[in-house]
Amino acid sequence: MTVTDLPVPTVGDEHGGTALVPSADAPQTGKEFTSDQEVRWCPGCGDYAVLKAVQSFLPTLGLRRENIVFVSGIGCSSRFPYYLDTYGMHSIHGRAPAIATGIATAREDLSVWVVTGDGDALSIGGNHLIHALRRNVNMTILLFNNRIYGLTKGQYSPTSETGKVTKSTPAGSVDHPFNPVSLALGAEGTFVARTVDSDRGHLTSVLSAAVAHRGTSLVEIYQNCPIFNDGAYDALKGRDSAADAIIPLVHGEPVRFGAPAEDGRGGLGVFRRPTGEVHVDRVTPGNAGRVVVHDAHAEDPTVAFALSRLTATGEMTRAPIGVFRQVRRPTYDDLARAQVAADRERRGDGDLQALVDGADTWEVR
Amino acid sequence: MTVTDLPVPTVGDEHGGTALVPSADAPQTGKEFTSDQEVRWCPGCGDYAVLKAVQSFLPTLGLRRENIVFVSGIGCSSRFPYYLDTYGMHSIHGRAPAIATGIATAREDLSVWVVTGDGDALSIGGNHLIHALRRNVNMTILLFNNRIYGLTKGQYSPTSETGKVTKSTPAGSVDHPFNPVSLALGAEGTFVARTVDSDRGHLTSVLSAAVAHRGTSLVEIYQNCPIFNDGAYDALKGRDSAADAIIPLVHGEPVRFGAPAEDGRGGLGVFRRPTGEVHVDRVTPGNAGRVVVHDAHAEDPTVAFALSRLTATGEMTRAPIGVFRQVRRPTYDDLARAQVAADRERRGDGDLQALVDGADTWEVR
Amino acid sequence: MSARVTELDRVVIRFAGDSGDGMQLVGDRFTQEAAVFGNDLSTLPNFPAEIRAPQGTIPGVSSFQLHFADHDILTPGDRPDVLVAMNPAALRANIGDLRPGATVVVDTHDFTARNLAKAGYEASPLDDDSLADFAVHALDLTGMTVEAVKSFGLSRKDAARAKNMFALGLLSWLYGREVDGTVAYLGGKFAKKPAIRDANVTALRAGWNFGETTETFAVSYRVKPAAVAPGRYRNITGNTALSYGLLAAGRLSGLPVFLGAYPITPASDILHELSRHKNFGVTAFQAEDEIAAIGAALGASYAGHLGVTTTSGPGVALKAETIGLAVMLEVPLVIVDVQRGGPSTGLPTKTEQADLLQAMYGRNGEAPLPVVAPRSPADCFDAAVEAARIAVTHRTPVMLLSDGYLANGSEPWRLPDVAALPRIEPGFATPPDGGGSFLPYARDPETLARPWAPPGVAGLEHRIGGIEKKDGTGDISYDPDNHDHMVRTRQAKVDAVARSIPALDVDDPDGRARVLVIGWGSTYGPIGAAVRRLRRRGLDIAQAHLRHLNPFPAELGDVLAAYERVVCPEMNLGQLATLLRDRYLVDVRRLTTVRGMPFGAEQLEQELLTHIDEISQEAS
Amino acid sequence: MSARVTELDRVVIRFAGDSGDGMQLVGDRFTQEAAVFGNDLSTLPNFPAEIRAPQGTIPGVSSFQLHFADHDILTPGDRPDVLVAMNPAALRANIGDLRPGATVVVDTHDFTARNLAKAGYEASPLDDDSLADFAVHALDLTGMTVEAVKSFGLSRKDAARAKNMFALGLLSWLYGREVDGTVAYLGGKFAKKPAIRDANVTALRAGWNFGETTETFAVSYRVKPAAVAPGRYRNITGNTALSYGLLAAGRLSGLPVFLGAYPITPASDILHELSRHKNFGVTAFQAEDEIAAIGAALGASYAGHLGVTTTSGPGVALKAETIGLAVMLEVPLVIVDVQRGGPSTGLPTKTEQADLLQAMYGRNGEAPLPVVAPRSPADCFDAAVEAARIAVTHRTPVMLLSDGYLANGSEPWRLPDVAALPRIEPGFATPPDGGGSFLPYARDPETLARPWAPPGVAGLEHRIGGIEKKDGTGDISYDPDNHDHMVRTRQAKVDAVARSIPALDVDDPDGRARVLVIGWGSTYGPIGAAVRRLRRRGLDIAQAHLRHLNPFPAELGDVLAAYERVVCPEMNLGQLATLLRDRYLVDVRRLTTVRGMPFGAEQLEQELLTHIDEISQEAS
Ligand SMILES: Cc1ncc(C[n+]2csc(CCOP(=O)(O)OP(=O)(O)O)c2C)c(N)n1
Ligand SMILES: Cc1ncc(C[n+]2csc(CCOP(=O)(O)OP(=O)(O)O)c2C)c(N)n1
Ligand code: SF4
Ligand code: SF4
Ligand SMILES: [Mg+2]
Ligand SMILES: [Mg+2]
Repeated sequence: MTVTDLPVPTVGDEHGGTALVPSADAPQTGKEFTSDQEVRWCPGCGDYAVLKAVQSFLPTLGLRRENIVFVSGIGCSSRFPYYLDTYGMHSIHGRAPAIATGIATAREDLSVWVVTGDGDALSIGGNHLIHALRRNVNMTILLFNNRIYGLTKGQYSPTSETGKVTKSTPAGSVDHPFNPVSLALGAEGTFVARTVDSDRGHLTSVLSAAVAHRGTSLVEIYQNCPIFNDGAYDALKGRDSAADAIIPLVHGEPVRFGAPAEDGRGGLGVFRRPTGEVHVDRVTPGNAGRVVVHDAHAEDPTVAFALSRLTATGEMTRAPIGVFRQVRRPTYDDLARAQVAADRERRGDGDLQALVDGADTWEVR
Repeated sequence: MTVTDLPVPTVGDEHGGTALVPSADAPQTGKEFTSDQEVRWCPGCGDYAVLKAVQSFLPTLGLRRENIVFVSGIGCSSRFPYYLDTYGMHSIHGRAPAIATGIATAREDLSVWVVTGDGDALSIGGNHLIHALRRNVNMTILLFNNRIYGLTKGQYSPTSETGKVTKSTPAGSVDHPFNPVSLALGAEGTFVARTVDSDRGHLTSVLSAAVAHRGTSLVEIYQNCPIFNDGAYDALKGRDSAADAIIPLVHGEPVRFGAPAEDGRGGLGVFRRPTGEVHVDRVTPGNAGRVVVHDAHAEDPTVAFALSRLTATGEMTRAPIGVFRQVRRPTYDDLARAQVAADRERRGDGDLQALVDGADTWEVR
Repeated sequence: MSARVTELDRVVIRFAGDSGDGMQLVGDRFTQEAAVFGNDLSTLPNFPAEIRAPQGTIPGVSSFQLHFADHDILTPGDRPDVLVAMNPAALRANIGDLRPGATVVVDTHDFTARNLAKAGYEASPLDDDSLADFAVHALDLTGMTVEAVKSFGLSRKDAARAKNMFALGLLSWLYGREVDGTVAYLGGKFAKKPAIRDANVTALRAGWNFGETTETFAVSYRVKPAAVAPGRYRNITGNTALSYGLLAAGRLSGLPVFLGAYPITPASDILHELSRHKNFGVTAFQAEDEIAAIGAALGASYAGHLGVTTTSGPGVALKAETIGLAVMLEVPLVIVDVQRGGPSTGLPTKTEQADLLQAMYGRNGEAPLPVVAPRSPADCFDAAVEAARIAVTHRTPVMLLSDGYLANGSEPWRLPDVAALPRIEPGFATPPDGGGSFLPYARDPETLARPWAPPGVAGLEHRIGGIEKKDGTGDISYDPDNHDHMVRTRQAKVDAVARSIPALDVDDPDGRARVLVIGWGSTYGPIGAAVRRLRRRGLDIAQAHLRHLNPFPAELGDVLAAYERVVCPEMNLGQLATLLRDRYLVDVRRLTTVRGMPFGAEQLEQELLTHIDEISQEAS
Repeated sequence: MSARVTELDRVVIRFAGDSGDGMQLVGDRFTQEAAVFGNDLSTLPNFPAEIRAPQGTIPGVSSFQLHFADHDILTPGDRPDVLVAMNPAALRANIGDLRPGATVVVDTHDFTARNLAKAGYEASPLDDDSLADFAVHALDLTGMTVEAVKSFGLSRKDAARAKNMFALGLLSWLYGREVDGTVAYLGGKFAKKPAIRDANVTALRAGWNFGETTETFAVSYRVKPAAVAPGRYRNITGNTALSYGLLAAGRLSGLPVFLGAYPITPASDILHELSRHKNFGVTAFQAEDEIAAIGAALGASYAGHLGVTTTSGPGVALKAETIGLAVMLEVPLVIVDVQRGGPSTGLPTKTEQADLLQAMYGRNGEAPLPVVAPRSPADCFDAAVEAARIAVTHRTPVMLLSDGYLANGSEPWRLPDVAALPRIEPGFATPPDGGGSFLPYARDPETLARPWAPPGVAGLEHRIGGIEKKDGTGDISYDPDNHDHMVRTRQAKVDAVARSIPALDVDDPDGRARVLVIGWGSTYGPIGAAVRRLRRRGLDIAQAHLRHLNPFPAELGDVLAAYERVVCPEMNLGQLATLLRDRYLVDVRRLTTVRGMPFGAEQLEQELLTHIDEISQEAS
C-alpha cells in the first residue's frame, strides 16, 4: 500500500453537500457502520480497502446513520451497500445515478452515495452518469475503475486499454477507452476527482472534499482486480515507480512530483505549452516558477481538462490524482425543491377541490 | 440566411471516410437524391435548409447512391431519411448510432450517416453517442440542435438554456445544459464540428470535411424550430448581430471575427489567458499577434475544448462554428474487420467440420 | 330572418381543417358551451403525427368530433351529422365518414387548383355531383372573416386566422348556443394582444350573425339538456382527469407526488399538467429517458414519496427491467401507460389497447403486478386513485392502462367531493418494539405486503436489491426452496389484491341474457352504446366491464360460466380474451379492431348481433 | 492390493469445494474421460454468483455433478452416489442431497475450528455420528498432495493447489478410469509452467496410486460403455453447441455472422466463443449495453449479415423496444435468451424457464415473433440453426430460449456431418424486372415474408422504419384499414412459420396412455427420465416436447385433445400452460418448480404418478 500524503482542498461551503442532513447525537465508530453481512469479494480485491476506508470515514462526518443512503448498480463493487449498516439499495445495472436522482430530489435530509464500476457507470450507465453530472444532483459517486468487468468474469470495459486481451477480445480490444475525468468534465461536472484504492489517506481526503461539495461529486477510484486484471495500477503503486507515475493535484499548489529536485520538492512538474495543453517535464531552478499551479476552483473547466489528458491511455504508467475540479453551481435538487416551495409560497398550498372543480362548471339539479 | 464564407479544412486523407465506397459511374444531380415523399416539416423549419443542402451536397461526393445509408432516430429531424432517395432507416428514439455501428462495421463499402436531434442524441441516446465517438466508428452524425423537443410539441431538451419555460417547465427549467462540443471532446471524439442551418456554404464545407474524415464525425447543426423555440439562434443570424456573435474556426488561421479592425480582418479575436483558457477580446495592432491560431489537428483536445467553452450557455448570443477537432485515429470498424481478415489469413477460412468435431472425440460403433 | 327551429335528441359534429387552422380549439369551445348548456357529450380529437404536416395535404388534416345529446351517451358517435371542412383536404379526408344526408359546411376559400391537387382532387367536388348525398353549404368563411375584422389592422395572415371563430359562431347559431363563454375565454387568452382578441371576438359574432341574418340555413336546431344525475359538472379529458387523480392520491395518502417522466405522445400532457401544480408539493422530473424516469420515481418511492412514471407503450418496453426491480423491491410505484398504436413507433397519435399482455408479462422472470384500467375520460380520475391505493397499500408497482382515446377525449364529469374520498394509508414502518432487528421482508398476513421503511428512521437501516432475498430478513439468498417460496409469495401478494376490490358489476337487466359482452378500458363507451342499441331492438345481452385486469375480481369465473357465450371486443388482437381463456377455460370470442380508432357502436352492434343469432340458432 | 470390483449401471458423482479449488476443472476432466470411455453422461455445474465468495463459506462452494451410465440417460441425476468434499462448507452444503448409503470422500485438511465455524458447524461432523448414513472416507488429501509434489519446489500454496488432481486421480481409480487424457491436457495447459504441470501430473498419479495401494476402499466400480447410436461423439455444453449452431447457420446461409452482445451470465460464454472464431468471418461486437447490442445486430442484419444478439432475461427486457422495431422492419435477427433465475437480477447463476411469456408478449403493441427452444445441451446446435433458418427465410426476429442448465450442462453429442445440413436461402431482393419501382413490403404468398434488400444494390433504394407502413410500398401510412391489415398480416406471417416445421413427435409407445406430459426446453431430460421410470413400473404415459413455442406445430391441438389429462412441468409458474390453455382451451395442469434447479426425475415421477392415479380413479 502506497501512501501519498496529500492535503486535498475543501471548499469552505456553508451549503456543503450534507448541510441539510441531521447530525448524530453522539460520536460514532466504524463498527456501527459495518453491517452483519459477510464480505464476499475475492481475496486481495481492492474493494476491501475502499470499504474499510469508507467505514472509517463515515463516522467522522457526524451524520445520523439513518440519513445516509448508498445506492449501487450491478458489479463486484456494487455489492458495497450490503456491507454498510446504513440504508442501501443494490439496484440494477447502470441505473444507480437515476435512482439516486429520485432519492436526492425527494429528500434534502439524506446524504446520498452511489457506488458503481467502470462497466456499470461508463458502459451501460453512461447516459445516467453524464446527465447526473450536468444536472448537478447532490450526491457522491464512487466509480470503482478496475478497467475490467469483474462480476461477469473478465471482459474488457470502456476504460480498458486498447489491445486488451480478455475473454471477449482474444485478439485484443480495438476500441479507444474513455478517460472518465475528461468525460465528466465534458459533461459539465462540478466536482471531479480521482484517487487510488491502496492509498487510504488520499482516498479519505478526496472523500471529504467530495462530500463537502454540494452537487454531483464524481470520484474515480483506481481499483485493483487481482483476479481478472491484476496489476493494472502497479506502476502507480510500486515502491520505485509510484513517485514518477502519480501526479498529485493540490489546489493552490504547483503540480510537482517525483524524486525531489534541488528545492526539495518533486523533480518533475507539469508545464503549460504555449498552445495551452500541459505536459510533464523535469523541474529545474530555471523553470520552477513556470510549473502549473493547480486551481481546482477555476470556473472554466479547460485547465482541469488539460490536466486530465496527462492520464496514460494505454497501460497505466502515469496519472494525476486529486481533485481536478470543484466549482459551485446550484444543484438540480435544491432548485427543484425551491420551485415547489416558491409555488406554495406564491399560490398557497394546492386546493384540491378548487383544482378539480376548475373554472367552467355547471350545475345539474 | 446569413452566409459566412469560410473554407473548412479537409485532412488530405487517402483513407478518408468514403475511401472504400464505390464511385458513381456518372455525375449525379440533387434530384436523384430526392425521394418521392412529401416533406412534412412545419413551414419555416430549419430542417428544410439542411435537407436542401444535403441533397445538393451528396451528388458532389460522386458516390454510388445505393451505397449511401441514412439512419435516424425519432424526432422531427429524424424524418430526414425519408426525403433522400438513398437507403434509409427511421429507427427508434436515441438508438441510431448503435444501429449505424452495426451497419458500418458490417459493410466497409457504405457511406453511413446518422441524423438525430438534441433530444434523440443527447437525452435518450446520449450513451450510444459517446460510445460511437470513443470507438470512432466510420460514420457522419448530423445533430440537429434546436434546443427543444420538436416532435413531442415543445418540452425542454438537454441543450435548452437554464430557466427555459416550456410545457414541462412552466416555472423554467433548472438544469444546466450540455455543450455538445465539449461533451463530444470529453468522449474522445476525433471529429467535432458545428455549423448553422441557414448558412448553406458553411454547412456544406463542414459536411465535406466530416465525410472526408474516417471515423465518427459529429456535426452539430444549430437549427431553428419556428414553432416551439423560434429565434433560438437569431443572434447568430441577425444582419447586425451575427458578425460579433459567430466565431469562425478555420484551421491554421487566427480566430478573428466581428466588424473589421484596422488590418481589415475581424475586430474581435480569441486570446489565450495565461492559465490556458481562451476568451474573446478586441483585436488591436498591439495584440493581433497573440490571437489564437486554430489548430484542428492538435492531438491533444485541450485547445478544442477551450474553444468550445466560448459557446454561450444561456441564450445563444455567441458561439464558435467550424471544425473544432479533426485528428486521425484508427476506426473501430476498420480494426474489427482487420482482425477478421488477419485471423483468416493466419488460420485459414474456418473449417466448420473441424470445429464441430473438436479435439476430444470418440467413436461408437 | 330567423330559421325554423327543429328539435333533435343528438348531434355529431366534426370540425376539420389544416393542423394550423385551430380546429382543436373550436372543438373544445363548442364542447364547453354544450357542456355548460347541460347536454351530455363525448369527444374525439384526431391529429396528425407530424407537428405540422405540409399545409393543405391529407396528412396535415386535424379534426375534432363532438357528440352531444339530450340523454346519456357513451361515444363520440360513429358518423357525423355535420362536417365543417376548412379546406379541400379536410373535406376529402372526412367526407367518407358522414351519414347520408349530413350537412357539410365548406370554406371555399382554399378551393384553388393547387390546393385541390394537394388534396388529391382532380376537379372541385363542389362543382360536380359527388357531394349530392349531402346538404352542402359552400361559403367563403375566410373571406368573410377577413372582411369582418379588417378594422383591427391585422396582417392578412392574422386576420384569416380568425376564420375558425367565424365557423364556431356560425355553428353556435345553428344549434342555438351562446358564445359568451367563448368571448370570455378569448379575453383571457389574448389579454396581452387586444387586436387579436377583438378580431377573434368579432369573427365569432360575425359567424353567429351570418347564420342569423342570411338565408343560408333554412333550419336551425336545438338539443335539449340531458337528464343526468344531479351535481356539479365540468368537462374533462382523460389525461387531465388522470393527472388530478394522481394529485388526489397524493393528498389522500399524505405523500408528496414524485413524477419521473420522459415526454411521449399521448402521455406528455400528464407531465405538463403535473408540472403546473408544484403548490401541491409535486415534483415533476423530466428525465433523460424512460429508464431514468422510472428509476428516479422508484428512488423517490424508496425515499417515501408516491413515485409515478407516465409513458406510452415504447416507454413501458424500456422500463421493463426497472419494473422487475420494483417487483423485487416491493415498493409502491404507479406506472401509467397511455397506450397508442403499435408495435414499435406504430401510430403514435392514434389509440389502441395492445399493451395489456406487455403489462402482464413484459419482464424477465415471474414478475407479477396489478393492472388497472379506466373506462372513460372522467373515470381516469378514479382509476388513478385506485392504482395509487393498491400501490401504496400493497407495496407494489401497479400498471395503469389508459389509451390515446381516453387521454384526449373528454366528457362531462360529476365533480367529486374530495373531502369524502377514502384515505390511503401509507403505514410506514416503525422500529421494532424492544429493539429487535428490523425485518424488511416480514409480511402483513392479510395483504402479504412488506414494511415500507424510507430512510431517516433509526433502527430501520436495511439493504434491499434485485437479487433474490431471504423471506423476512431480505438478505441475499441463493437457497432453492426460498426462491420457490418467494416467487410464489410475490404471485400470492398480487392475487391477494382481489380481496380489496369491489365486486364486478354485471349489467343484465332482466337476468335473461345468454350472451355476455365483456371489455376493459376505453371500449366501455362503444360497447355500452352497442348494448343499448341491441336492447332497444328488444334483444337480451349482458355487459360487464373490468377495471381490474390483474388480479381479476374473485367472482369473474362464475360470471363467465353463467353465460352461453362470452364475447370480448378489444382494440388489439384479443389480449384480454387470452387472459380469460387461460384463466377460466371459457371459450371467450374475440371481436377485434386495430385501426387506431375506437369501435363504432353500429359496427359493434352488428357483430354482437351475429353472436346473439348464433346462440339462438344453437338453442333451436 | 487391489479391491474387489463391482459393476454398476450408473453413478452420480458430485465434486464440491471452494470456488478456488478447481472443482469445475476436475468435473470437466472426469466427464471427458467418461465420455471417451463411452458412457452416456449428463452434467450439472453449479457455482456461486460471486466471483469468489469468502473462502471456506457456504456461499463460496462450487460444485460439479456428473451422471454417467452404461445406458442412455437424460439428467445429471437427482441424488449423488458419491460426494467429494474439499472442505467443511462443501460437505455441509451438499450432504443433504446424497442418497442414504452414499460414499463421501472428505479432505480433512481444512477441518480446523475456524473453517468449521465458517461453514456453520459447531463441532466436526467427522467426529460425531451425524454422517452415520454414509460411507465416509476422511483423508488428508491436501497433505498427501503437498507431500507428493514437494520435489518440484513449489510454494506451499501452489503445491496445495494440485489437490484437485489428487482427488481426480483417486476417483479415477475408484471407477477404473484412465488418466492419460488428463495428463495430456495438463501438458497443454501448463506448457509454459513445467513445474506446475509436473506437480499436477504427479498429484493425479499419486491419487490413483493411493486408491490402488491402500486399503481405504474395499470395492472399486466399473460402469460399462453405453450402447448408443453409432457415430463419432464429443462432449459439449449448451453454450458451445449454440455458438457452433450460429456459426453453422452462417455457413449454411452464406451470411457473415454479426454478434452484438453485452456480457451477462449465463450467456457471456457465447460471446467468448464466437469472438474466438473470427476466421469464420464472425464479427463479435461487445456493445455498451443490451440496447446497443441488438441495435448493432439489427443494423448488421439490415446490411445483409446474419444479425445475432445473445443475452439473458434482464437483457431481453432492455431489448424489448428494439425487438419491436425488428418486428416492424421485418428483417432476420436471432435473439438468444439464456434464461436464468428471475425476476430482476434474481438468481443469476441458476436456471429457470420464466422468460417464455416475455418472449411472447414483452413488447408494446401486437409484435409477434417465432420462439424456438433447445431441449438438451447438444440440441442447442440444432435449435440455433433452426432459429436462424426461420429468421432468414421468414424475415423476422426469432427468439431462441436456452437456459442456464443447458448453457453449462454437457452431454455427448453425435457429430453432425455439416456438409449434409440443409442450406438456408437468404434470397436477397433483386431489382424489379423492367425497372418498375421496388416494393419493400411486397410479400411472398407462401411465407408472407417481404424482400430483404441490403444497401448496395441500385434500384432497391428504400426507406423503412418503426412507424406503421403501407402494405407494399412501405411508405408511412396512418390509414386505419391499412394498420388493421398490417397488424393481422404480421401475425399471419408468424403463424405461417407453422407450415415449415416438422410434425410434433409424440412418444406413446403403445398408444394406450391417457395422460400426456408436455414440456419445452431443458425439462426434456427430467421429464424423459420420469416417464421411463413410470413405464418401468408398467404404467402408460405419453410424452411430447415442443421445439417450437410460437407458432405451435399445427397438430398440437389434436394431440392435446387426444388425452384425458395433459400435464405440463415447467421451471416457472406455468407459462407454457398459459399459452396452451388460451390457445386450445384444454385444462393443461401445471406442475412447477422455481428453485433455480432442474426438476428431479424422482420428484417428477411422483407427481406424474398422482395424475395417472387420479385419471384411473376417475375412470373407475
Ligand atoms: C442488464 C444487465 N446486463 C448485464 C448484466 C451483467 N453484468 C453484471 S455486472 C457487469 C459489469 C461489471 O463491471 P463493472 O461495472 O466494471 O464492475 P466490477 O464487477 O468490475 O466491479 C455486467 C456486464 C446485468 N447484471 N444486467
Ligand atoms: C422510447 C420513446 N420515448 C419517447 C418518444 C417520444 N419522442 C419522440 S421524438 C422526442 C424528442 C424529440 O426531440 P429532438 O430529438 O430534439 O428532435 P426534434 O423533434 O427537436 O427534431 C421524443 C421525446 C419516443 N418516440 N420513443
Ligand atoms: S473479480 Fe476482481 S473486482 Fe470482482 S471481487 Fe474479485 S478481485 Fe474484486
Ligand atoms: S416542430 Fe419545430 S423542429 Fe419540428 S418540424 Fe416544426 S418547426 Fe421543425
Ligand atoms: Mg470494473
Ligand atoms: Mg430538438
